[in-house]
Amino acid sequence: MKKLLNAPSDLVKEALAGMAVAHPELLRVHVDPAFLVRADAPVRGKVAVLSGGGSGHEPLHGGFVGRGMLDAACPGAVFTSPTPDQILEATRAVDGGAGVVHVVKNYTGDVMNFEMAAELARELGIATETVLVNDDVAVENSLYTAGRRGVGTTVLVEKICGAAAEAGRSLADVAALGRRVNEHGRSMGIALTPCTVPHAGKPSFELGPDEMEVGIGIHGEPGRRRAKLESADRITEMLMDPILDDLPFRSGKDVLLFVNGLGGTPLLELYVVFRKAHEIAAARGLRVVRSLVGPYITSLEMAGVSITLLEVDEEMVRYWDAPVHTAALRWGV
Amino acid sequence: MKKLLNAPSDLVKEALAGMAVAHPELLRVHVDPAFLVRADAPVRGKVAVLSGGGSGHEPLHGGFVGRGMLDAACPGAVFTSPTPDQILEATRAVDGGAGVVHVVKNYTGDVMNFEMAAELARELGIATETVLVNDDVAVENSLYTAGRRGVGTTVLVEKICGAAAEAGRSLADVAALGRRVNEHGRSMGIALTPCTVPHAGKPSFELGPDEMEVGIGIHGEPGRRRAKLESADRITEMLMDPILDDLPFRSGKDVLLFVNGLGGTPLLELYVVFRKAHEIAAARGLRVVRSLVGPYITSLEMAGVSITLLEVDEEMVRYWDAPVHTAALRWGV
Amino acid sequence: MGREVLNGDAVVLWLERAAEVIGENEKYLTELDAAIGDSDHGANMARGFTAVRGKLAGQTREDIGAILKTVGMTLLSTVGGASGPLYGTLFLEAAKVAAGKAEIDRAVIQQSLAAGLAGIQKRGKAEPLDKTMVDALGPAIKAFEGAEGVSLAEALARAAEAAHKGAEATIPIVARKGRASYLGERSAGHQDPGATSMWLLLRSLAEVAAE
Amino acid sequence: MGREVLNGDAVVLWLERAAEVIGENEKYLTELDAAIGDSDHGANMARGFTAVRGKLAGQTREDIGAILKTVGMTLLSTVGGASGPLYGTLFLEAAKVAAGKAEIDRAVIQQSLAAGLAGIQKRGKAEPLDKTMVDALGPAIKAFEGAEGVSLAEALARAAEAAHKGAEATIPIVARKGRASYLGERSAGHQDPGATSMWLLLRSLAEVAAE
Ligand SMILES: Nc1ncnc2c1ncn2[C@@H]1O[C@H](COP(=O)(O)OP(=O)(O)O)[C@@H](O)[C@H]1O
Ligand SMILES: Nc1ncnc2c1ncn2[C@@H]1O[C@H](COP(=O)(O)OP(=O)(O)O)[C@@H](O)[C@H]1O
Ligand SMILES: [Mg+2]
Ligand SMILES: [Mg+2]
Ligand SMILES: [Mg+2]
Ligand SMILES: [Mg+2]
Repeated sequence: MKKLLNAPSDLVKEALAGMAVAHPELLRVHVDPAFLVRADAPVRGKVAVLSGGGSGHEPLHGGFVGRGMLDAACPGAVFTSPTPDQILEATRAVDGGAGVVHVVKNYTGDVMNFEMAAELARELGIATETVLVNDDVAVENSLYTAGRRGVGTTVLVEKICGAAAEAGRSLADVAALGRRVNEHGRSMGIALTPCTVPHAGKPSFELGPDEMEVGIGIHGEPGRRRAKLESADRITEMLMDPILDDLPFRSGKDVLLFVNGLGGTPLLELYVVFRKAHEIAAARGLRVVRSLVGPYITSLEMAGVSITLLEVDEEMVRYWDAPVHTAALRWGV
Repeated sequence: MKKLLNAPSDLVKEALAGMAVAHPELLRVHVDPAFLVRADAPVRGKVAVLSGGGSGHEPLHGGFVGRGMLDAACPGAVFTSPTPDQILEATRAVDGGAGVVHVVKNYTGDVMNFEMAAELARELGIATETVLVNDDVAVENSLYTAGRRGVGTTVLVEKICGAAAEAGRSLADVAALGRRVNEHGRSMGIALTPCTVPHAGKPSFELGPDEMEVGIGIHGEPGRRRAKLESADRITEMLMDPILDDLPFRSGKDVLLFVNGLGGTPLLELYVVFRKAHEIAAARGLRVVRSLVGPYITSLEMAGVSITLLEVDEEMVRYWDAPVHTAALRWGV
Repeated sequence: MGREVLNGDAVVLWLERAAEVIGENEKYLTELDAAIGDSDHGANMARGFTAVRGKLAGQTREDIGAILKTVGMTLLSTVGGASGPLYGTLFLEAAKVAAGKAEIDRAVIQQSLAAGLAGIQKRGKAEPLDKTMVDALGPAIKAFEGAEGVSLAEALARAAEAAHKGAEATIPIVARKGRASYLGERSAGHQDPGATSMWLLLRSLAEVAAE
Repeated sequence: MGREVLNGDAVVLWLERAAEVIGENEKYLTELDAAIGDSDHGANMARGFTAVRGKLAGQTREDIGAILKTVGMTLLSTVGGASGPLYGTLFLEAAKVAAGKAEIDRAVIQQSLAAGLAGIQKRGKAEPLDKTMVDALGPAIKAFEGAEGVSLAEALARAAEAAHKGAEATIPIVARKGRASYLGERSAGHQDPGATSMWLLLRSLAEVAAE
């Protein structure tokens, strides 16, 4: 295992300490339990948006804390959901009296921990709403699974909900909008290499030099199936086709196209994929009105890519464009 | 070699095509010879700032094209300096009558190709100034080398010169400021893994599971020496000490601290390094007034980190803070 | 030898033993999780039981319910993932049954385990044969109930053995709950990590009862 | 057999041969560059000479200076890196010497090579024994000058052989120019890629002269 690391058990704590000194104008770090809140939290009268999950997906979620996006992020250990007390404390720290939206990726652990935190928050009189993200089309038969995983659409939900909250929308509105974004977003990913969880000390799985994992999640777990490595264009088709067919995305619609790096894949390659994904979307009659390219929801140093397509409406685009000031996404301010 | 790739010889061209469709509001791509210019180039009466170099360092330079930073970027093949005709055509495309600053990293190939381009531009009556970046303290004895390499400070020179140009400063002023930034910036890097140049098809060098390369450049070349892998804190010291001693950085000064990922290293680890670097800087009596953390000048998928420290004055900070709108750096707009 | 009731000291002894065993098996549990999950079950459980051990030091031993409640709260706030809320719930539900008791006998132990299982199933919605910790705890409780006319130690040993068999029986199953379910057919052929850690906990309990 | 003067056809033949040889040795040149550089010399030269081959198709052959100028401009605009401007300069300087000539004889070839070397050294500031292409071209020119009373083919063969020796002699040198110099002492023990490609070009020239 080759990492810039001290003790594996200190990794998340030390990274949070690094964020605290790197971005003092943006956020504050709470050590025990561990969470990040925007520097001016709680914002009186504003709905707060909170997310969290295992670490190892950076910049998600801590890199999205700040004005116009998340009020708080709760990082668990690497690939491990945060705990109810952590989520509860963060919820209390950002509640400005208008309630708190929990953006939760659909993993059993995340769902249960957030559920317990929400129950506890309710007992304290804090209103919460949960937006569950489950956009991964690789998980086909959700009857026989814990449902679809939450992947790339999470970033879009957080941005759009964050902007709506900033604009003064109500708890119910922000949550409804978040659910609408989730319903209109679809994702899928492939991995070219595994990643190594620091505690485990060795790669989560092994891949031959000409193999790839298709339908990968973001936790270093194997994908739905193993396949022969293909060209970038062919891989892009293998991801776009199931995405497009699933919603389905119909000709004439406006979309946001998000090509996400899983960590170890150079930006150069992401743009190669973006080019082909854009071509495929256009060929289906879609209008790519907004784009995002880069490593935003990662799986440590895994090489690979995921594609997210969101069918947008005017309100989503407006909130997408609204000012945001976080460590990883920033515009208009 | 596991990459998202079609033909290696198409990589740069296809990535540029991806950038063109991802960021139409920011930039335009010229195919042959290959270069990128900001969407509104040439800007009449404004000094233009142009940079270029081998590809494989993304987001450098193409990701920095846009308002407040670069007017043009000239990407060569992977790790290969661009050619004089490419640079000349880009220089012509962005010259708004006030001259063009070439930001050149100090590598023999870059220097010679930019030199020839500048000679050709002069023949066409375009005034150019060259800012040579040579900030790598790993190259100790510059008498016996081609001088120090240009690494992390390049990003800071491009941002600060870009802002000064945007503010209407003269060609001589922008160039002088760029040189001042270079003189006050120092960098050093280490690699935990090699990278693979697509054409070569295999890693540039081999490293044992507990080895690292110290004093690495950004072209996948081996470093100054090989050493045993150390903890993140120890590695940070190994980078910070030579940097601090070189300028030297004196107690009481204001600095910008830039922790750069070489490509394959997760953000989580970069923040661990940032934390320690900040601590070391503070212990030396430096005030970290600005920060940058992330993969901004990379070496394909190489795992590793470089640290850049810039002693800033009031003017540099002002131009650092000025609005910038590029694919990779954006604020204030 | 062996005990027919467990007092607070015995319960604490069990938890310390469990912490040790989980520590020894951290890599093993992580490897099981690597095959069909995300390589963290060992670290999660080790982190949780290290914290439990720390909490037990300052714990009075008169009220077994209180001990179990501390364990449940500690696991809840340190384990995370899917196993954190589930093991947390197991101990919190058991704590309710044992509340105020200085000793627990066979009947109370049985009720506690059953309450724990019910809590896990309520929280996690897993049915038997979904390839989860339920597949170790469920058979263990059945074996415990069925072990009439034997010592507590023997009954717990049979429960632990049933948990072991249950964990092994998860191998061919295609997971329908938790992270392993995302692998579809590929989850078959691997033993469930949570069922395995459940077995290890029950084995430690049987050992302590036998001493 | 062999030729004592080279006409435009011979020069084109040489360049086509050179393109072939560079193509065959692309991996080899890249491997040399991987050891002390950035793994691109093979790809750089192959890209350049593939472009040269493309340009030669439509090239008239009356004016050798014009042919060499096309080659120089093409290398300049396709090779990049350090070798692009240097090989570009070599051919552009040689083109000036051969300007307007339909045939070049031994004297002109010697002047062309010398002018090319001077151009390379002016542009790149390398001295002999800095571990660069100069260490192949320099000895080659000396051997060519010294090869009196032999055929052109033999003189060029000796030049190529001297270039080969010169390239090999770069192995122990610690680089002082170019990217390899960043390695310091670690650059010793490896043959310089640019000196090697220079040798390959000269060897092709000698072969064509011998036909
Ligand atoms: N819905 C569920 N009901 C019961 N047990 C479950 C459920 N989901 C997961 N588990 C158990 O949790 C174990 C995984 O725990 P762990 O690896 O710590 O968490 P995570 O899956 O979040 O990474 C599985 O092996 C399984 O036994
Ligand atoms: N200053 C110089 N003078 C002469 N030749 C040089 C000089 N610098 C580099 N070279 C030659 O260029 C070769 C490397 O070329 P190449 O790999 O194509 O470019 P780069 O070094 O920019 O990657 C070296 O092997 C060396 O022979
Ligand atoms: Mg987990
Ligand atoms: Mg190069
Ligand atoms: Mg797990
Ligand atoms: Mg090279």
